[in-house]
Amino acid sequence: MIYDFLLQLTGNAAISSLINSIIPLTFIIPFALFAVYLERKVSAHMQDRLGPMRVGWHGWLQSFADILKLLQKEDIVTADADKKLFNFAPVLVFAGSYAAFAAIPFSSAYIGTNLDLGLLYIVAVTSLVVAGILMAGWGSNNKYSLLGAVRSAAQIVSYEIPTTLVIVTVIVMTGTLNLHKLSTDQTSSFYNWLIFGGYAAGWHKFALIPSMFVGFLVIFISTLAEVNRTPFDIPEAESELVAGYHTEYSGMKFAMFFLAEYANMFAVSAIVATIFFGGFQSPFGYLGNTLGISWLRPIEEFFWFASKGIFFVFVQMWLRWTLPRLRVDQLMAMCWKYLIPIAVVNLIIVALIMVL
Amino acid sequence: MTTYFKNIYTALYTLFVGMKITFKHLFVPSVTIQYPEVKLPMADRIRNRLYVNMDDCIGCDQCARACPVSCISIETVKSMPTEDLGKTSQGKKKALWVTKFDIDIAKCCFCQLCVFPCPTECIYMTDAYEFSEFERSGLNYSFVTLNADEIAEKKSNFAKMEAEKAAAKAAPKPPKAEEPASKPAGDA
Amino acid sequence: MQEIGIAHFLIVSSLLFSFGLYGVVTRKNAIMVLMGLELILNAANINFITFAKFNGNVGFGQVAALFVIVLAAAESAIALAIVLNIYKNFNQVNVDEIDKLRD
Amino acid sequence: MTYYTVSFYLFAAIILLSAYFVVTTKNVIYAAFNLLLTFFGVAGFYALLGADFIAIVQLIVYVGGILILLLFGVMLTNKITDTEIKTGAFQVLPASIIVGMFSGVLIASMTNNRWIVSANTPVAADTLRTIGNILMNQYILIFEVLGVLLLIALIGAASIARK
Repeated sequence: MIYDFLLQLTGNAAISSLINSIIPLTFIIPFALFAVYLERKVSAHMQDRLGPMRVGWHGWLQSFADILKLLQKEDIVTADADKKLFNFAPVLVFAGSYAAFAAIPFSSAYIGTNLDLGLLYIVAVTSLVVAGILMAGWGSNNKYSLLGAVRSAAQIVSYEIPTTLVIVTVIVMTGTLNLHKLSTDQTSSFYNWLIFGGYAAGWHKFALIPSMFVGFLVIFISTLAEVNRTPFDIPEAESELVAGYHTEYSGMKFAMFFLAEYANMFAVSAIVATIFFGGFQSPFGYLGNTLGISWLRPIEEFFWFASKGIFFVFVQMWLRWTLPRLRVDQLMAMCWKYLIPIAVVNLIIVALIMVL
Repeated sequence: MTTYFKNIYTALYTLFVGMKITFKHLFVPSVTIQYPEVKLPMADRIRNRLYVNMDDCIGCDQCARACPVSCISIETVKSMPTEDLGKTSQGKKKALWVTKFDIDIAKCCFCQLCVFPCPTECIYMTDAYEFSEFERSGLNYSFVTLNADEIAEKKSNFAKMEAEKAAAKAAPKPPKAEEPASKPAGDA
Repeated sequence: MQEIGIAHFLIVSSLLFSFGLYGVVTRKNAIMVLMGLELILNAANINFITFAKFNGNVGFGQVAALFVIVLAAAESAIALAIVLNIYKNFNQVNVDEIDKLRD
Repeated sequence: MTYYTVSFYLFAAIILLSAYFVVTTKNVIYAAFNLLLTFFGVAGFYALLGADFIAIVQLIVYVGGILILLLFGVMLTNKITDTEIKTGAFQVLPASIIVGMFSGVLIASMTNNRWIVSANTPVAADTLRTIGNILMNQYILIFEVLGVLLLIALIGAASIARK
């Protein structure tokens, strides 16, 4: 664990905690820059376009150019806005999504805090995002912002239920909520991942595989809705609401929302990857183990974790260019009539299999 | 109940079909043209910037008269009888010095009406479409081949010639000039 | 500065309870009254958990707190539904002005 | 001064200041968002008291559920043409006198009482397991009744709001 190493190095718990808590930020910002680039490229190529090509080779510096542009932009606060709420909302939204990173195990050597209730903790702190979005929508004093915020809040609160139900399914299976333990348990090879029935031996493993696939689909769909991505992007539906709750924001405050959105995208992808796809575990052995270099293994684990996360981020982008936006009633029907019953039935089936 | 499961099946099936299609398109070569480096070939009949081949222009002013937005302005000066202006590529004799041939492309409506009346086919539309300028005056193209000194010379030549002609006209019959003046007096 | 003991938590919870009570008594807006109620429930919950910890019997107090949270959730859902209905009928939610039995 | 002490005073300050603003501010929206801070501080208290599961449930239920409900309530029961939603207060003076006296009594009784504090205050290693065992053994009936209650509340709220 890096925290212990830092404690040894600095000898001060406060300083090492501080450094430890900054580490995810050094991941999120480059990731957001990369994800913005990836999003543009993926969307461009899926539409037979090229995307940004001017800044740098194949436009790879485009995100930096965007950041420069956003930094220079005027910080506009609309005259009738509720200034306190308007200025505080992006901070709250980003704080909510950043706090989730505290419990995400990036590698066996780094996890912000090894919480026993890591999974539930992430579900809990991401609810701060809802309050932040409502704050932004209300503070902007704009009809579109408020409508977007209310839609977003309704959507996130509804879709938390199937997410939590699938998490409960995982608790029933593994008996732990600790994300680090969850990852270390799915060790050695890909057939130990929970999506392939977990690390239990015997017929349980094979009986669990269909349930796990269902659980994976449910949690992936509901987390997609929680981060307001297409096809569940009615909170920021461009053709209806201008841009939803961040219509009135400009400059760095808009960048905060953007950063929070991409951080959230990675956070939910990381949760899905950690629960069902072995977290930081390699699908096959480690090069470090083979070569006998002990420090190589955490780096490899980080690589696997990041690539799994980015793969799911890619799938989210892929879905964005595949599916049209849902209507509000379809969205709620999807949650209450399909995902929740399926998740409940799935939970009961998993519980029965585990008891038998 | 059957519709319920059918819905789920359709949703998943169509989702995967759609995802397959979009994934295929990820590898379809893109149709984007990298514009300043790569340019699309223009059609032959494209109407873009006007060009005047001054070697062929006889200064007949027909294009300027045909132009509906008066973007062409031509000034000509008669040549001295001694001068030889050469011939156009079609064998027509030139008789006028073109001292001004300006096309204000900012006014141009690209109707191509100036092209048809030209007897020597010296004015035509080209396929050059990148002619943005920082100032509007930059869009006023001048096609005159003569420089300012030459124009001044031609003008003075012409003026001299006119003066000579006038002098020649005036010299032999000076009383004739007074005739009109005296006529009304006579009538009265 | 003495070590943080049971009294510290209890004082904070008492003050929180008083604030909640003050809110419930003085506010006109029904939703603000609900907020005061939430403060009171939270104060009670702090007490439960404090006693649970300092009594050495962690589980029972926490379970009681859990029940309180569940009840609070149910209560606020119902109360807000009622408030919405009141708003629909009276076009306002001030508790002191809703004094008609029938409209 | 340990980190525990610092955290305690920090969370206590958050709770009390924000609770004070909740009950005194005129703007309903500000009250609601101060309530968010109060819930957050209370969750911090739970964490300090070794009740990590309750702290997380506090965040999920209060911040993610009740607060959102309250905000929806505020936004649906006001004309959304003005960000400043004012609300009055009445009987401020008698209420503050009585509540002040009451809180004095409460604090006096809280501090002067000699609570039976068990000598060793063990923090349960696995609170979730402990709570689960208690819920499923001693309090199973209450647990079930609560589930039914929640269901009734859900149906009731939906039917009342729909009318």
